[in-house]
Amino acid sequence: MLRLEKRPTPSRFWLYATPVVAVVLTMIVGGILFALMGKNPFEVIRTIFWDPVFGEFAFYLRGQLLVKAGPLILIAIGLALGFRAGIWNIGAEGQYIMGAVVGASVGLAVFPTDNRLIFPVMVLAGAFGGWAWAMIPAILKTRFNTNEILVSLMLVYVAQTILAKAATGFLKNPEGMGFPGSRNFSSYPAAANPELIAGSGLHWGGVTALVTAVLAYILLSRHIAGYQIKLAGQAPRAARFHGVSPTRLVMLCMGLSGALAGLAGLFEVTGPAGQISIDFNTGYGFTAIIVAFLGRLNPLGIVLAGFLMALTYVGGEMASTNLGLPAAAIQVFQGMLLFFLLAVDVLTNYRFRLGAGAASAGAK
Amino acid sequence: AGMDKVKACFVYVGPIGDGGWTFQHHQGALAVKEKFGDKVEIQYQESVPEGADAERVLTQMALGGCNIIFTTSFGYMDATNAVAAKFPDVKFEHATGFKREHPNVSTYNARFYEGRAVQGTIAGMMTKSNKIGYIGSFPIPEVMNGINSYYLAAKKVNPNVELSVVWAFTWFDPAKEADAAKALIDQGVDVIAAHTDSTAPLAEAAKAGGAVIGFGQASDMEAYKPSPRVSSIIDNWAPYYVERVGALLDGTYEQSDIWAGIAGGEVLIGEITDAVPAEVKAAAEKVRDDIAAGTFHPFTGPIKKQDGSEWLAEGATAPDGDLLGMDFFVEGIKGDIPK
Amino acid sequence: MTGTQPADSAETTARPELLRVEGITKAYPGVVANSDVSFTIREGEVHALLGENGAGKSTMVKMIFGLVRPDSGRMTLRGKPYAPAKPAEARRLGVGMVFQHFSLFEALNVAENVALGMENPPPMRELAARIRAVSEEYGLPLDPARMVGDLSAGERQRVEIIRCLLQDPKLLIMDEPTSVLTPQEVEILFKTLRQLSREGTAILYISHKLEEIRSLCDTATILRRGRVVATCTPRDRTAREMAELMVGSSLQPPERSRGEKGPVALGVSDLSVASPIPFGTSLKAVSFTVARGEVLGIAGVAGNGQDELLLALSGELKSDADRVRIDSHAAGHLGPSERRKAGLVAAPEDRYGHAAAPDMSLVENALLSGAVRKGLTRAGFIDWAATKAFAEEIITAYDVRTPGPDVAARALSGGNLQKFLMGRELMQGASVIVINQPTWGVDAAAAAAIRQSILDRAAEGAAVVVISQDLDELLEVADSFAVLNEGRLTRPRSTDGLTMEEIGLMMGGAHGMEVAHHAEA
Amino acid sequence: MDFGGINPVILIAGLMATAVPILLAALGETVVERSGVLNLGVEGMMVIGALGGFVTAVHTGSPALGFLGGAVAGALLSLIFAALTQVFLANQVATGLALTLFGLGVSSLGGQGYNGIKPPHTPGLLPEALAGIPVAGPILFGHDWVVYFSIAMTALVWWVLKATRIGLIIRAVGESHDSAHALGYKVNRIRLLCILFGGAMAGIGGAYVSLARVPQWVDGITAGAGWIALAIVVFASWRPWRVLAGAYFFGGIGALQLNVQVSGGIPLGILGLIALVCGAILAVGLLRRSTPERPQMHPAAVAVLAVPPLVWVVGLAMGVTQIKVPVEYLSMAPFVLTIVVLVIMSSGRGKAATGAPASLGQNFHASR
Ligand SMILES: Nc1ncnc2c1ncn2[C@@H]1O[C@H](COP(=O)(O)OP(=O)(O)OP(=O)(O)O)[C@@H](O)[C@H]1O
Ligand SMILES: Nc1ncnc2c1ncn2[C@@H]1O[C@H](COP(=O)(O)OP(=O)(O)OP(=O)(O)O)[C@@H](O)[C@H]1O
Ligand SMILES: [Mg+2]
Ligand SMILES: [Mg+2]
Repeated sequence: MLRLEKRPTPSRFWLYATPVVAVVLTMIVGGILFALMGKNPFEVIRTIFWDPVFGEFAFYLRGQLLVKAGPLILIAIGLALGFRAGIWNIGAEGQYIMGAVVGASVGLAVFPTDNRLIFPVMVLAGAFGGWAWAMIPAILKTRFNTNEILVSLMLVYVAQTILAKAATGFLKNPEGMGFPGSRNFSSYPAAANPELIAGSGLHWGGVTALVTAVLAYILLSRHIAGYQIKLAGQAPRAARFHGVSPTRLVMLCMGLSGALAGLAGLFEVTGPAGQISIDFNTGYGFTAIIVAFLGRLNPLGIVLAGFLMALTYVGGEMASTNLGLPAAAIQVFQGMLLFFLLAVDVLTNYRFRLGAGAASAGAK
Repeated sequence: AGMDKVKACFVYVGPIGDGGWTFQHHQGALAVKEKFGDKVEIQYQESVPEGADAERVLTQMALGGCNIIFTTSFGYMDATNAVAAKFPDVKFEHATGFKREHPNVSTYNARFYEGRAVQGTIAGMMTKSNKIGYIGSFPIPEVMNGINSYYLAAKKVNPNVELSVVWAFTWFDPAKEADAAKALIDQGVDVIAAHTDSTAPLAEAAKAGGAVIGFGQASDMEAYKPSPRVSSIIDNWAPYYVERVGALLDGTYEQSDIWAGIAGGEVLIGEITDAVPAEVKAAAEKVRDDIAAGTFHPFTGPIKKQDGSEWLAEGATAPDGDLLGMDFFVEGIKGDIPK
Repeated sequence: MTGTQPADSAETTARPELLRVEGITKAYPGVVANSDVSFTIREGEVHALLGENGAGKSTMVKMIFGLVRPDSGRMTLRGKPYAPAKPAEARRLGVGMVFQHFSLFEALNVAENVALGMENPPPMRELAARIRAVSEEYGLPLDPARMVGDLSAGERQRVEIIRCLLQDPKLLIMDEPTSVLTPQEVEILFKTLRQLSREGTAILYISHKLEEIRSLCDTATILRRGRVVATCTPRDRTAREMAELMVGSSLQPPERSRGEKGPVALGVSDLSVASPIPFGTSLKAVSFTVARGEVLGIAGVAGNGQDELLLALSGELKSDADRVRIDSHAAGHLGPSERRKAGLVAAPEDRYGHAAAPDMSLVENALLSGAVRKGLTRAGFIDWAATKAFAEEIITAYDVRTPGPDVAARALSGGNLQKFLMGRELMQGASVIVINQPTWGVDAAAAAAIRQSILDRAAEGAAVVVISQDLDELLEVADSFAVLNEGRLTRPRSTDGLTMEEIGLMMGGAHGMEVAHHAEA
Repeated sequence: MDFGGINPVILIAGLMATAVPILLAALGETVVERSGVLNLGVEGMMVIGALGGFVTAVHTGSPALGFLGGAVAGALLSLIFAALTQVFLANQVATGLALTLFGLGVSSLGGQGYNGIKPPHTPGLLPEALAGIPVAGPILFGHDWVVYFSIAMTALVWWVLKATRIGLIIRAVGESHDSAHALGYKVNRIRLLCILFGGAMAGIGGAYVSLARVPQWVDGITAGAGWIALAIVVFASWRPWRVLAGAYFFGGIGALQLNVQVSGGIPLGILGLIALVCGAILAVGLLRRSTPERPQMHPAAVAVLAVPPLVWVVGLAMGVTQIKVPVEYLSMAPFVLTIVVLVIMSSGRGKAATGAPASLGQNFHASR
């Protein structure tokens, strides 16, 4: 019988090999699924994994990968810091919304003033919006010992209502003929977050995401605050012995993850999305949780996981449009990819051994 | 010059299995295929979020050789115009919006409020408690003019009627829609119209054992015939889609802004069932036919706004601009619009 | 059959054989925990299993209890082949075990904990009654309805013992049962064990406290690096001799080179703090001073405020500024890092999760409390090279047996981790050192080494506070002595000429004990 | 009994049905979490249960078999989670989220062709006449059998966890898997069974949506109910009766806010009832002796609880019949009030007592 045995130290080889194995396994099983649905599996898989990066329209889609991955990476890094410390912010979606709403409000309040400071101030306001929204569960946790999972999750729904109110009420475009939705930032250059290099998909959000990843990596591996975050997650009492204040840590981690989610929202609303609308949020805050874990809570891993996730979205869309595959099939495929990634991860920390020792009596 | 073959593409906001809005658009797409056969190729993308994702999907489609792209949700408006600027040879058709910033962008919409007037007539005549209800999704113009039209029609046939509006703050949450219907029924409402996407309100009405009626919305919802579903508004996009793709094929395509209603066949009134007394049915059908004939407009003055201010003078009919941007209740409706 | 001889006491040879272990070998990746181990246990015999930290004692008994399966070798129980595949099977055949770690559920009550360790527990009500009855019978009073999380270490152990006793075991395995007990509790436990032995239950007993072994056990099997190196009758040997058998070389008792007392380095006055631990003991008006070069020993039964005192001194619990003074600077309001900066280091009792982060490497654990005094960070950035050097320094100086500084703390045996943690605090050149339970679960040789370095630090001029439940240890290292009792500290007095009687008086009123004594009577 | 158009009896009877899906799913998740496993895939299991139940019922014509189908579908999906987390030791949070994604996809794929069909009717359990009894009738007798089943399951789960050996083992495994393993319990196998139970319960909850509450099949029909169920488990401190109370509270506020929208404001009578409840909690909280486990009520909690009585008194004095509340606040109310109640509850308890199983979310691997 096969059994697992913990490796003394994680395997370097499998650390890098598992994603490849997972992708290959997903291609095989997914291919079977697509074949059953009457599609050519090779064509589908090429469309998902190859075309966005190397296909005919890669010049456009490569940039789109960055557009899609940026907010995921930015949010996931913030979440990963909290998760490492054992702080469960699962309401990043709400913080993302609030960052966008607060940031956009600031920008639209001064419309149509033109000043170079407007966008930077909006960025700060976006970070503030996410931060403030995350402070609610943080303060309730530290003051009243209230579970942050529940509070942050519930606040997503509250934020959605505020978003709807913004889109149909206080941020509604006065020139929009009564239609819901704010002004489009693409027509307000001082407050917009345009593509920095045409066709690259790179906007300030992407830049921020990549810079944040590097900073977070340094924080976690070199800085005492990163050490304290890890310590608090693994051994809370040891962290207190070391000198970490649990309250400050909760505030720091929730605040950071909230602010980063808020930033993601701000960059999205001023850039790719363009405006506040009722359905502005598209689940980045939740998907980022998966991205954080796929990246093994490591900032550089998160960058890779973010791009992989973006690839399945963009490639999946292409497969869906061009090959007539139902969107649901793509969702199933994505789910399978995640399952395989999570499952084969076991090889990094464990090895499979055949059978038990000779002297063992009855089998298990 | 005409085209030999057209690749027509559709961007949907929900899954084609939503049984409502997207389902009906997809029916339209299928009708195009049915009509032109090999001369068209159909492509579509389901569940495309509004915003950045829409822009990418549109670009992908344009790059991929689509000749005409129908973007079937209001939220795609800016994305449609942005992509249209980059692909002047591709035709873009945006549903329910108003921006046509480029010559290759057309807009189309349906006058659902005309159907609401038919429903309002039935509601006003059928209600025993004189309380009728409306489940709204979000306070956007399209929903507002539906509510107002429904109320005005009911009031016209029954001066004692009272309208209760419940805002669900969602397009799609069957359980919550059922709850909203239940709240209305619990407080004595016996006719329910809904501007959300699922059949849940009808199912809830069905539980009242015939005492409560309702209407199909977006699609016919025939499973609930003959009661509680006594009639329905069907979004029928097929004629428009067939016409536009046809125009592209034969070279007569031009930029346009279409807002058709019952007359244009875009808004169908589903069968009025036998659960409705004959005279009510007759009255409702007359409203329908008068609207179709252009002899009656659901918003004909004198109409005041909820706050008592004048809106339409005696005999005046509402300008389209007012309807498209409607953000107020007419006089007589109680309750607030979330602002 | 290496080194196994028939036990030399005529009395025990007469009894029938219960368990025979023959040639058992068990290897873990990178280490052979047991190699060709053989010994025999007779009915009613109290059999000791001795060895250094990591010698393979726990692994051996886990195999007897069916938790771990041997790679090779065989066992017989009452002459029949015995190879339990799981603990339930072992329990069914009359083998019970009291664990060194991990087998109680803090959020469950006593009765539930007991029920979980039984094959076919009676209904809860009946079980509670039986717990009461059996616990009274053996002088180990227990309230079946209390949450285990609220119990003291000694009480927790009673739960484990009662759990075994309820099933009428023929063989009772005890893995370091006394490392967390007070002398009084140990005495009660021994009474119980002797009673059991008289009733015919064999006991396989693991401990590092050799005097206990001498007073309790009939036979001892000594392991070194997984092999049996000797078998002896503990009563006939001195503790020193046994320790030397374990280590394989001769031992030096700690030497005390008493230096001059310097100025007061730690002053605590009228310190009262509420306990942050659920059902903990708050400190009430604790006052004492420790001078440079002095070792203050604080004795007391576990749960009388020891943990709280450590927290209040380390800075994890804050108080008014003047309540704690380090080198005459007010420090009561300071947190752990600031107190370290001021010259105070502390070593908590619980090494898994408090003094150390089990899943972090030794290097990272060196940083845990060494960052401030060792200057391991610059502008918040960690100097990993220096940290690693510090960890390696500790490993060398304290003879920590580990493959290297990068392994996780949990991979070390308890004793080796303890040495590392002691070294970490003692090597920081602090002027005040506070240690709770310096030698918990540590083998004799290592314990001696740790005590020696405590004395060395004092000789170098540090003020040291040692909190311990081991009176012998305190008398060995301390210059002055005080007792913590229900959160109050007696006035420290010199250990010179201190008699056991006086200590008894100071400890008088240690709670929980009267009950036990009454029950025995 | 009618308070400005809102009838509390009808409201209560209604919320009992409204709460069934989240109640069942949350009960299942309670058992799962009590065994130390955090399965965030409840939404996925519910929606697959909704489809499984719907398809089975439509093909067999039997709603009862439909619920069975829902249970099986939910359990099958949860098996994936169980395999990944218990065998492959995958991270539970990520696996649960992926499960939701996967479940939504599979259900939408499998549900093609089931749109617009009406499932067989799930009938009431007791004779109609009984439901006609004033007050007690609608609340006690007027429901379909699943409502009674959900209450019975609450009692059953409570009893099993509290009083049976199986329950004891589940709690033990969730509390300390190392100890449980040391005592010889098969931690991963026990957890696997709990996960399957959780999947089945979520599946039944989902089936209730597609068979009784809505009844129809549309993609994503559960529309986030699984997330609420997860929140309710936390809200309830992992205790079955509190899960029921939490589900009823959440469902009740949801229904109440819609009723308040219809009636145009909060009727003073209803506010009076709420004030009464708050007042009672205040009285108990303030009069209770403070103990270490139950410290005095937090001043902030007192302040919050005092609001409804104060508003009511002021309203009475001013002769107001209705308190108007803007619609968007009403629609936030279920979420905000759930937070408020949780804050009051957690502030009234000792710092340490959150009730979370100690091994929650950690994987177990026996290193032998
Ligand atoms: N599960 C395991 N995996 C790998 N190595 C192990 C495991 N359990 C024990 N070991 C190793 O086996 C050896 C013997 O360990 P064991 O716990 O039996 O020692 P011990 O004699 O009980 O020590 P102590 O006195 O510290 O309790 C040690 O080197 C230990 O690190
Ligand atoms: N239907 C109900 N509505 C509201 N509160 C309830 C309901 N049933 C029980 N409670 C209360 O909820 C709390 C938890 O109930 P539950 O029976 O789940 O706890 P328990 O498992 O018995 O835990 P314990 O052993 O700590 O009492 C109790 O204080 C109980 O009074
Ligand atoms: Mg051991
Ligand atoms: Mg309970």
